[in-house]
Amino acid sequence: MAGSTKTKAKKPTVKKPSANKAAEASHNGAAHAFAPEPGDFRRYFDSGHTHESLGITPETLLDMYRNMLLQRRFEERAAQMYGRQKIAGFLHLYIGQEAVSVGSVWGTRPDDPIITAYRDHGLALARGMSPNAGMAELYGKIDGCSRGKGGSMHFFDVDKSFYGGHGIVGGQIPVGVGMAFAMKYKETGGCCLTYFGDGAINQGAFHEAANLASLYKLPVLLIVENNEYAMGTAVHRASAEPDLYKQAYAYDMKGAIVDGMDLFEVYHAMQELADEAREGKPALVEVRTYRYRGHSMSDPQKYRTKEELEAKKDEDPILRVKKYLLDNELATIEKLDDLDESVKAEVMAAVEFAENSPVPEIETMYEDIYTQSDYPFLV
Amino acid sequence: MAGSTKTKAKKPTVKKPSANKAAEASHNGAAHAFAPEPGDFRRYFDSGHTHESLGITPETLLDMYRNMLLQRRFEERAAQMYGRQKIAGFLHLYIGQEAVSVGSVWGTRPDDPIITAYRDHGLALARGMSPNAGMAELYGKIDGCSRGKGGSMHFFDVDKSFYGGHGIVGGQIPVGVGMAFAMKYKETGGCCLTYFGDGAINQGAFHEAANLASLYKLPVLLIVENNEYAMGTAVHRASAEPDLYKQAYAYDMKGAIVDGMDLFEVYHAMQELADEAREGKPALVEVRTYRYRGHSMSDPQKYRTKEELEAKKDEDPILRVKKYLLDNELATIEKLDDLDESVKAEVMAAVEFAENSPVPEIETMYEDIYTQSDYPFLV
Amino acid sequence: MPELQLREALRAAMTEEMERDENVFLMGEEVAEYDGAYKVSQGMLEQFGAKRIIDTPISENGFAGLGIGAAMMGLRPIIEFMTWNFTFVCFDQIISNAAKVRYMSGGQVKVPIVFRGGNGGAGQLGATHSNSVEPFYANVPGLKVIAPSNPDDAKGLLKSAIRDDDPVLFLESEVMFGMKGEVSDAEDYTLPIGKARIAREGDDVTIVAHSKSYWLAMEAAEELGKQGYEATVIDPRTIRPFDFNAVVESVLKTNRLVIVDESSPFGGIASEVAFQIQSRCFDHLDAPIARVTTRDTPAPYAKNLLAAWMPSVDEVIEAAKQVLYVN
Amino acid sequence: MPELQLREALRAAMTEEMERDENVFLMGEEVAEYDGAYKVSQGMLEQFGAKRIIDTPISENGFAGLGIGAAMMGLRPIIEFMTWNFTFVCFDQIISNAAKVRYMSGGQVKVPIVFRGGNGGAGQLGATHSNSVEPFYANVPGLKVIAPSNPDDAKGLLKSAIRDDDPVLFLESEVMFGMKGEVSDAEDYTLPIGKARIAREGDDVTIVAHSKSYWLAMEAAEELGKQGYEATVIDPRTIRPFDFNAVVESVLKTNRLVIVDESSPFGGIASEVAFQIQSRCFDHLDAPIARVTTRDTPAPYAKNLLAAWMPSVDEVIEAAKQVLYVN
Ligand SMILES: Cc1ncc(C[n+]2csc(CCOP(=O)(O)OP(=O)(O)O)c2C)c(N)n1
Ligand SMILES: Cc1ncc(C[n+]2csc(CCOP(=O)(O)OP(=O)(O)O)c2C)c(N)n1
Ligand SMILES: [Mg+2]
Ligand SMILES: [Mg+2]
Repeated sequence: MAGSTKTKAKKPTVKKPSANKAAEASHNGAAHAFAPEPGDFRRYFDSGHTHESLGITPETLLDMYRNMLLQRRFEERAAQMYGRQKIAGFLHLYIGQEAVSVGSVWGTRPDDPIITAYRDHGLALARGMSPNAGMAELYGKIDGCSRGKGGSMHFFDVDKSFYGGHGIVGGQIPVGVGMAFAMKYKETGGCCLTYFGDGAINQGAFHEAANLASLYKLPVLLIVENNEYAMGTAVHRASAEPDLYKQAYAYDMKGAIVDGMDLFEVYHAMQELADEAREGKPALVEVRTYRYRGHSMSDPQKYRTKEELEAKKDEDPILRVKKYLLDNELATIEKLDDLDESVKAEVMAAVEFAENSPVPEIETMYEDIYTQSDYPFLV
Repeated sequence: MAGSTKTKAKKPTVKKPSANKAAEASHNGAAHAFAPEPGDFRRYFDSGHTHESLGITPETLLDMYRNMLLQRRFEERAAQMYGRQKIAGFLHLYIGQEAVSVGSVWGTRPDDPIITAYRDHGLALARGMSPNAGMAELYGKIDGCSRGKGGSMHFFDVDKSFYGGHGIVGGQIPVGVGMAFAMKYKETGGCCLTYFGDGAINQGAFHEAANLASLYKLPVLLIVENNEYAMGTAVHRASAEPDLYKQAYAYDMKGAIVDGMDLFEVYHAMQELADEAREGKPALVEVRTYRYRGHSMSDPQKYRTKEELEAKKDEDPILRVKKYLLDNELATIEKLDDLDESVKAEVMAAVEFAENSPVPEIETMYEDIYTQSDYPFLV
Repeated sequence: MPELQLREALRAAMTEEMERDENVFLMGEEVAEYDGAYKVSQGMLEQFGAKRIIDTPISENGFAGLGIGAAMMGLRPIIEFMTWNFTFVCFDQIISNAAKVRYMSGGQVKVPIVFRGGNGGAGQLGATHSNSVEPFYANVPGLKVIAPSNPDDAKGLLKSAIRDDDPVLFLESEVMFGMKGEVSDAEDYTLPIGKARIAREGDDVTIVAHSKSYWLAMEAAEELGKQGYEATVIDPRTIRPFDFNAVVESVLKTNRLVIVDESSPFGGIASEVAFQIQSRCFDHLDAPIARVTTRDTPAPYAKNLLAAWMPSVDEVIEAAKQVLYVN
Repeated sequence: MPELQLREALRAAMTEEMERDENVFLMGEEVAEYDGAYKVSQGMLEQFGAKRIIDTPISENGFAGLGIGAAMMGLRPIIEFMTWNFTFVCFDQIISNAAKVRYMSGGQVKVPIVFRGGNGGAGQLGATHSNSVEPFYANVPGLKVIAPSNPDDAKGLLKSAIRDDDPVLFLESEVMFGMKGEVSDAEDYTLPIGKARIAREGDDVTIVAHSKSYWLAMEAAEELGKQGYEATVIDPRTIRPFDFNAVVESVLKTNRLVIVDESSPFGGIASEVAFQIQSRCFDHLDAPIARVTTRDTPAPYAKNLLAAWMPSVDEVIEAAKQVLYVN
């Protein structure tokens, strides 16, 4: 690993900052001001992309649109079923952030592993998890994607390279870096997409993981989904530096900021940055997005105004793609309505599937802990 | 606290980075490059200070010199006594870093609290801990500064506002920030000097504490004593960005870099930065210094060459002050020799004191855990 | 005496102590503007202002350590953890600093801090969010650990904890925050740390249970009573130091002991109580000590699995009958 | 069989497994260029190169998590902690991820990782550096915990741990790294995880002791033998899962049990063994189970205090005599 070779080139640069500055020195701090090399920052906003400029076919764009819609409808229905007490525990909805999941999944490779926090339905569905398995998981049924053991916070679909669904804020970040480590070790050419929230960046785990990623030159994108709030706490009330991408500077890493309400920007950013990461240049990617719903199902949302929420809804990532499709005559309104109906039907089928799936047998409680089949549990 | 008011001014700045950049956009990443506002950085190197320019009297300078010498001789003797197995456990010597302790203690107020890691003898003695109490602690005697319970890694002298001496790398950083919090809460006007090593900056504790310090505008200096190594690991093998002061940028905090082999630079930097910190502007202060001895007593030091070590010895912070005193005729060589003798005598007296101090009574094992006097310990 | 929810009793304790001593402050995630994730601190920002009711970033290691430093300088912080599950990211601050700094300094500093928040299972929250942390923290010399079962004890003990000069870990229960009970409003209502409460007396069997499990024990005792077996139920209230004497006294009468403990079994509270009692009451035990704990697995999400995983009234009854040699 | 130091036996285990399986790698502070803080990995960088022997920053939470992620993707990491004391800063990664991710994924991932390093007291290192972490980790379903007492067991068990598909915590002893013993060099020398070793047989009393404490038990047993009392000494070797059956079998013969355990007493290994044995051997115990642990205080620095704080041969003899009702 780069971090452990004696030949690593990078050495501290300011040991003796240039010439004798005696003449300028004074008791006024300003005289000591100096400007080290600036960081490597990128922005992905207002680029004026079209599907053509990005090489996305109309069919693919419709697939992407459909998946965004699938996420939205899946969660709307889940919320309803939560109200009916079919689903319990925490339920964190991704609604509003669908451009992030779809843009990054379509912009990268199907086997680039993904790991995220508890707000995981969107990314799971983007990566191709069947809504049946997802809904059954929410119901705590045996056909759930995690056999009913994980619930909403722990969607897993390893066949689709989707590695959860993690409940401890920030805890998945070092794990994602480790997945990237494995890919470098095995030379698979993959890039691990590691997602976390704006609140999570304030965990020590982020700091340690980011440094390791850069030090070892790992193929990873550290993607902070800045949806403006961590529960009720706005970013600027939690981070002394609310421009989160700037933290990349601390690790000699690239920092990027991306319009997370714009599918094309996300797609383009992830494609470009993931390909650089594959070459051992990881990045911290701040995606500016917004969560339309409460933090979880019990959030009274007093921390923001109705006006703010309404204003944000004008940026709805799904409506923006819909408008693009119509404006560019890539689909008729009828076609899109049909598509919505088919998505709704798919989600209803998932509900049906979940309803009919059996609850896990009690003995399954002792399964999936150890690989050892005769582990002697205490009784 | 600033962090918890709705009116906090700082808001993310790059929500929509200026105008429509469509024209410039391309699939070439470079086109997205942008430069956010630069950070607030200072350097304290080669300023050409004199004792007069800093307002230090010759007497004070001699006191400072004497204290540096006291630290050196104390530790040389401690190492000898370790060899004779009078002292056990870990013994981490500060030799080479004395300009940091003396410069910062003299540059700040006597009641500005200090907290540091296990390499703590120098700062303790700079802050006025009696060598007797220090040596007796190393001996594990009841008259030790921590009643023989702490040993080398846990020197404490709360009367002198010296709060240890901590063994878990990075663990003292949040604690130091909390001490600063208390000073702000009580409006004492103090500034907490929180020291840690270049290795410690890679702990999550640093990240969380630094953000809290800046967010709450606490009177604290986060002082990283960069002595080039964490045990056998050179800084650039552990930190992706070996210019550690740059990490301040992540917290919208001032970052400073200081020549730690130069007493005047340290003095000046700490004075200036602590006074700004008192006003709610904390800083990350990277002090470039060097450890002449091994990490602890058992370190074969294969990670550096003899040449490197010899070259560094030319910068010996004590010799530099000695030369300054002589060059500027602030003291004669005889006077300095006498002073050295008196320091040696003081250290020998401390050894004598430690030898004669009783070992703690076994019952003291149960003291100093709870303030509750009748706590029912398990037996 | 007014009837209060557990959350209200906790709030009353904090409020009274903050009114009494301006060195007391409350810090944690969402405690201020959001009024508390579980509304324990509702209205406190308004009453005490942003200087003393302080929202934090999601930086448990940072603000736990901050609290410790503030306590070392003479403040009396109350640090709220959204739940104790999240203290695994700040385990070191609690173990290495809160518990040990007084010792390592030879008694020069004290750490009058209270860490508090919800503990244990709280519905279908899955494996990371259902830990009972007693076994981790009760092991550690230097800490005190309290886990009350009702609003009145919660108030009296939290007030004592805030006044205590040692670090106290206060384990609440998420699912009990809404539970109501009569709560003393006597001005200086404090309860002694380390004293058990004998909640029910009976000569046939002793059941020890704290926090949420206490209610299982009481329900089981009622049912056993109907079947002709009278149980003594002891709520230890404090886990460290543990009032073993109270259990010994009772077992000398009943000769039979069941411990209910929502922790994972290996080395949990039940194990320590069993060790102590077999040691001190060896000749008086008529049956092996039995325990009811969560299963020796991570917590599952599915409702039916979770129900089987948690201790239940039926299991307590069964354990009691086992030590009574009936069935 | 060659005679090896404990550190050499550990190195041999790692080296053989790395030669056997290229997915095995070693990562930790100072493991590569420095040759290991305690020289366990000496020469391994030279043999395997920087791709597989990897130095880290002082970021336990980061690299423990990194190891878990790498294991989830099919590698077999060995993560060295300089000592287990430093795992309190990465407690969450071990508890919430290593132990639980397989469960939460419904068995879709496995975590074939070994965490290893020095555990327990190691001379006058003070309170933060003298923790025995068994009570913390043995409580946690999802983990396996091993603590060998000699070089041969260390080699056989470490090889098994590296091959095991579950997360294994391997607790070594700093003060034993230099201890020598005969070590098998059979090509596929592995020992079963979860099987105790009966080190000495005697009919009068059973002594259970692992890791460093094992040697106290053996010395005490020798001395007791001289005084006419024959002890069975059981080295459990694995802490989780614990081979209670071996202890039960022995106690059925001796009817008396002493447990030596360097952990802090409250809810330590000794408590759990006591619970299990009083439960399973109730009618066969002729005396209360006794334990010898470190004192219920943080570790002091002073030599004389530390000696009194640690379990000693004398205390083991005394405990044995207590359960034998002699003197
Ligand atoms: C270590 C830890 N602390 C606290 C929590 C409780 N908690 C769950 S989600 C959350 C907010 C996280 O916000 P953010 O990272 O911005 O993600 P978002 O919910 O916006 O997707 C908190 C505080 C937790 N799960 N883990
Ligand atoms: C969390 C933690 N990990 C590892 C250690 C072991 N350790 C003690 S000192 C040290 C090196 C620290 O280096 P640095 O921070 O640069 O301080 P210096 O020794 O140079 O003063 C290490 C790895 C520890 N004490 N705590
Ligand atoms: Mg957020
Ligand atoms: Mg260093």
